[in-house]
Amino acid sequence: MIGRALAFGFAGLLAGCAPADDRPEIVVQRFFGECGAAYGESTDVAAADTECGILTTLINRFEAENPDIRVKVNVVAWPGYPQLAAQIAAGDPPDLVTMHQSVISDYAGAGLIEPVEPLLAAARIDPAAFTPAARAGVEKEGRLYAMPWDTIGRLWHINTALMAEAGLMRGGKPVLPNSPEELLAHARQFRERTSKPYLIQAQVSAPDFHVALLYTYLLAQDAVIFPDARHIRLDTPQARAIVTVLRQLNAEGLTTLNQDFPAATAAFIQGEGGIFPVGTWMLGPYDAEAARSNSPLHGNYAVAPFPRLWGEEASFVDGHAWIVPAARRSPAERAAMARFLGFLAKYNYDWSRTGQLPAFAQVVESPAFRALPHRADIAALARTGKQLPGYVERQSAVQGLIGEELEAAITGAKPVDTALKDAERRVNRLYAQMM
Amino acid sequence: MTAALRDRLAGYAFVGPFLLVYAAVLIVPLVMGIVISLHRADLFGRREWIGLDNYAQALGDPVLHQAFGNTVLLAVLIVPPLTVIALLLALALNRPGKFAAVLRGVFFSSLVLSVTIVTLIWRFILTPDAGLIAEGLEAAGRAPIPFLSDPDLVIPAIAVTTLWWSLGFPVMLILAGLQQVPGDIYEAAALDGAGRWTVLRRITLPAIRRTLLLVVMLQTAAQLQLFGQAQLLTGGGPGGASRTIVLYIFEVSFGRWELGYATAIAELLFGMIIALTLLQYWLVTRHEEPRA
Amino acid sequence: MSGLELIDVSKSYGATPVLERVSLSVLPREFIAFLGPSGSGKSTLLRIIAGLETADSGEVWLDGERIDTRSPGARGIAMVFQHYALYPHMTVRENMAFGLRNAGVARDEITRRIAQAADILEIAEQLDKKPGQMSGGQRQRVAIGRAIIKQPRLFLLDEPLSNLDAALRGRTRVELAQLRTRVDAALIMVTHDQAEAMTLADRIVILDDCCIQQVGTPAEVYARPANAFVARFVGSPPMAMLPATIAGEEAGRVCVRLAEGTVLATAVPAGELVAGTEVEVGLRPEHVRLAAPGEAGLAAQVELVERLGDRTFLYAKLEGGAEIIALEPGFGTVRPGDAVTLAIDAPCAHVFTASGAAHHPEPRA
Amino acid sequence: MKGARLHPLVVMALLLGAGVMLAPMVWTLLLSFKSNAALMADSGAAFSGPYTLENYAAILKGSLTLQWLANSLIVATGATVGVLVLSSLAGYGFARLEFPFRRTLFVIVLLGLAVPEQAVILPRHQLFAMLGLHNSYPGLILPSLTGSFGVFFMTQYFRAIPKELDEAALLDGASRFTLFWKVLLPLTFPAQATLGVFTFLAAWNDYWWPLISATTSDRFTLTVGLASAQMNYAQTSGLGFLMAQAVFASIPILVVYIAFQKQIVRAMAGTAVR
Repeated sequence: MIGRALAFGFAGLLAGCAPADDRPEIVVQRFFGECGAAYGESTDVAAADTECGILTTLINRFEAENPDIRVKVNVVAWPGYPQLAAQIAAGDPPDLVTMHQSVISDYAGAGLIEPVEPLLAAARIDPAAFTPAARAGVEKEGRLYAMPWDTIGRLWHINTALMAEAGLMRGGKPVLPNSPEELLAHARQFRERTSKPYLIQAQVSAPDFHVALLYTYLLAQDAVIFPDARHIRLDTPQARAIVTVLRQLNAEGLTTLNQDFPAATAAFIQGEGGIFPVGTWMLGPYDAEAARSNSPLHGNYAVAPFPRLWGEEASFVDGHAWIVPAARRSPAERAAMARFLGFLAKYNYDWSRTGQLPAFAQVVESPAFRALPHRADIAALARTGKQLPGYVERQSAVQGLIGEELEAAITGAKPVDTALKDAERRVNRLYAQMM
Repeated sequence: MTAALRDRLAGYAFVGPFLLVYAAVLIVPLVMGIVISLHRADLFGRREWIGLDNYAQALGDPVLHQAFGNTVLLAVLIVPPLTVIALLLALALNRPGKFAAVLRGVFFSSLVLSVTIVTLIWRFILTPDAGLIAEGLEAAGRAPIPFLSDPDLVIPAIAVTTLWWSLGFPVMLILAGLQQVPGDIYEAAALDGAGRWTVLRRITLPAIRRTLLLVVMLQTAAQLQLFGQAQLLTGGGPGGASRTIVLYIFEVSFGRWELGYATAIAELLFGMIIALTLLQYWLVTRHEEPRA
Repeated sequence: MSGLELIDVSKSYGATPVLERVSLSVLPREFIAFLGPSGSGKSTLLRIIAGLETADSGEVWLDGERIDTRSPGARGIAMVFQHYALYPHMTVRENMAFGLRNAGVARDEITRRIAQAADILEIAEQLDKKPGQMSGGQRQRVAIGRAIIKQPRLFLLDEPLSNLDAALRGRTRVELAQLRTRVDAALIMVTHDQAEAMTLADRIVILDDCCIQQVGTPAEVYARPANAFVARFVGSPPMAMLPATIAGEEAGRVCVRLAEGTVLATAVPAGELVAGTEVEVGLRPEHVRLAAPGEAGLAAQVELVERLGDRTFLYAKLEGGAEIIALEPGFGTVRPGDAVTLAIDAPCAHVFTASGAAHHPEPRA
Repeated sequence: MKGARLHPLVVMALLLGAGVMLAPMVWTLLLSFKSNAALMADSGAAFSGPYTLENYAAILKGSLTLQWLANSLIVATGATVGVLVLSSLAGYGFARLEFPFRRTLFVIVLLGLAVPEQAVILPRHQLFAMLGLHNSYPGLILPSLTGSFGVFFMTQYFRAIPKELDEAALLDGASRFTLFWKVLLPLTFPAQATLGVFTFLAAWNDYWWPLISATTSDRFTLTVGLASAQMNYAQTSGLGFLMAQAVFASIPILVVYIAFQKQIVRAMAGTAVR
């Protein structure tokens, strides 16, 4: 009796519990957070807010409009690449995955993702419609390996109330520094007048934070960071100068310390510092916060691209894209995927409400986008944004390595040139060991 | 078919299913692991024989050295206090009555939570903005402490989290050990006029020596493999200050795709755990008579 | 041929022999006791019959069928274990039914047999209890009931009384004696307690040193032990063995000279016993008594006095160190350390040669 | 020693310790009953009302939490049943049956006690990929079934059962399997309960393996699912919901634990600590 029950149970387990369903299934894997509690059932894209909210709602809507397709959504912890690697190694990758454009070359180089031209064609998306920055982000060795979804850069998010208190407002606009010396001077003045830090920075568990600053100002000076696909050059006077300033900010307490991203994000909302150099993606949430009447940020929020401190105006940018891991798929599944990509492309404007720059030139030009708050201030990014050369692989791992060393340098745990030498050595070793 | 042959077949029929799974899911990967560690191998199937190069690389890898140091520090911060606290608790709770029963339940309870939940809870206890401790400090007019972002505090913070989580199992083991001690030796000791301290030192502790050894061995092996807490609480940060060996294995394998190197580190960890376990066993049992 | 037949059964554990070419015939409905010191192989022999151990060679036949090739359950044998081996998680009823169910006996037949057995053994009240809730004696009965109910052709009992206290042992002995009248089967009991064997068995099989030393009725093994081992082993207190030499013969009976010089005229036929042979003289306690005042006898020193109320055993040492045991009726007055003179009933003496072979007295005419 | 009165200072220390053990759980519970919006403004709000069930309602309504819960239950139950079946069979075989290489095989199994998960997990991931076992219940359950401890534990337990019982059953005409199934197995219930509870706990709490073997959200176990939800980048909202998930996810395991607490302690006293 018991034996039969057990045997039955096992058979049940092995068979799995899924009911028969012959609709094509697509597995969509994304980061951006889990917000099923707030948006689990919403299909009203226009009413949604935040990256998570908008994307969740978009997918809900796609499911509602396409009952003949089964959509499975994997929400993975940011950035989700270890999982993706595990999934590919497990031989069971998802069908469409959000990926940073800076990471695409790793996967493309190893043949782990497919070129997407056929899918784009099936979705009737003309690659010529992409903005140049977006297209550069997904094109490797002449092939398109993803549908670009946006361009993200870093901005100075500014608390204008505190800037005013510090005497750093002129004509309703924040006064931004034009040189490293000026930066330090502003910061000290700010500190003196407001007794709060000039900068809010995520310095903890956020290796890419400082790396983005470093890349930005190296690119601004046209420094060659990656002379070839297997080497990095970091132990340079330019890099030393940049890192030394960052270290100075820390040493003088001109920035918040010991904050991770959530803490820094919240600190800015609560008005604990003047400027938060963080991504375009916070534009939406902060703008919403500035609209709340009882917020410390109420009516006192502005953004600007990173100021020119060294060299010319520039910004290290990246972008999100939808990639397709290499796998065998049925024509029905491919058709479903194409339909999904086409659907997403249609809503690129809604995505840009998060603060990211749209990937489609037509959206960037559209009055609707232009009408969004602060977008005029950041449009310059589209012009000044730079990415690393397409041959650079393992950017995320490299950022991790550099980030660790930068953290040591900036907190004073290591001399600046030792840290940069170590970073260079570690990155080069990583490349040397790559297959 | 003779009876003896039938018995043999019966023997294999009974142990066979387990051995099959054991061989397929443990032995085969174990051997595969050793082979892979001798290759420059990536996660997606590319292999190139390089002999012991991965091991040589591991010995000279400063990140691994740091992870090794972190891991050992964690084990040192966790295992001895855990054993002592568990022993004290077990001694105090090894008695009949409702009070002890309820407290036993309380001290066992955290053991059933999964690592995700433990770290979820503790992250929001430790976080300097809005955490439980921060709330307490703020109420007392003090500045919040950034436990998870200070390189000197992060390891102790993970250790405390782990202590809180892991306490129940050793308490349970030691309680079980205490209940094995025959009551009459306590009576004999009482007749001999032994005081509490003497009884503890001369009778109770020697009697549960093997249990304590088991606790220390199991916990050492477990803490040397600490993974979830570090990954979920800090991701190994700040600056690698809380990266453990296993977290490094995870990063190297699934982050950097260097399967061969990751496997070599895993084999080194394997060797280290076996050596430590044997060493502990030898230290505790070398003076004992061989057991009948 | 009916009954149990063992033919040349041998068994060894590795290099250690346990049984060597043991042969034995047991009649139907006969009650046999295997008696021997521990390690004599008696339990092994029982287990070979049961099929719990496999003999290295030899054959076991029961009622004309060879059974040593069969599994234990298919031999028609039931066994009562030393520690009862009741299934602790089953009720008494389930315990008894288990074997029958395995044998595919019909359900109502099982019910009928259980009722019958419970009735006989007076355990009807206990049928729904579990063994853990019962006393040792009750468990013993259940164990017997579980065996009876199978209606076996052969009944094996492994030290059935060793687990009971003295009082219960007496009662259970009576029950075992009754048991044999109720079952239509031969019984074989393993015991190291000769009183049990003497009381219950029709024939006793005495085992030692991998071999059967003697098979016989209780009277035979007591009165005419086959060899020095049996002589020493059977009887309580045991037969005293005095070193001696053959002094000569008188009317065809041998005379022996004890170590301290006394010559005894026995009733043992001379046969091949020639003068000068080193032998041992065996004397049961009942053939040694305190000499009457003035009567000639052996000088001895009493070392231990065992008073059993109706009789008293004196453990004494002869000059030269040989140990002897005397029987004194009643409570007696001798105390340890006393020097006494012992009279010997020489015609009852047994003579054992160095090889252990026994020479018994001719019964008096 | 046993039953001696506790010193008041010891009682105080125990109560303090109990407070430390419970405080995080109470905090979690309180947070789970607060609306996310209230917590976003000030997490200290947890200590006062108003409380709400909205987070729990959200779990039941829209999230994958129920699916993860079901997966965890299936995986943990499968692992438990599997371990009990395999360990019982093997334990009986090693304890009672004679067959060639028995001792050698047993030693090989015991050596498994010393093999940490780390030594096999990466190659196992490769192996399962070749076999196409990932993202399936068998794939999640199988690694739990290699535990040598269960076999060792059951072997010891079977050895402690008097051999006479086997012999009685053999004489009662029981086959090896009947003997195992009807006579000996029922006697190992306390050991099964202990082994079962620990296997269940271990499988329920496993993180590493499901993290890399479950490739779609609907196959995630609770540990991985909740981790995927909590580790998201820059998540500052939804604290109450996260905590409600934590509470919700802990309920089944707490029930199991409370239900079996007595067996765990009693049976551990019996066999585990030899």
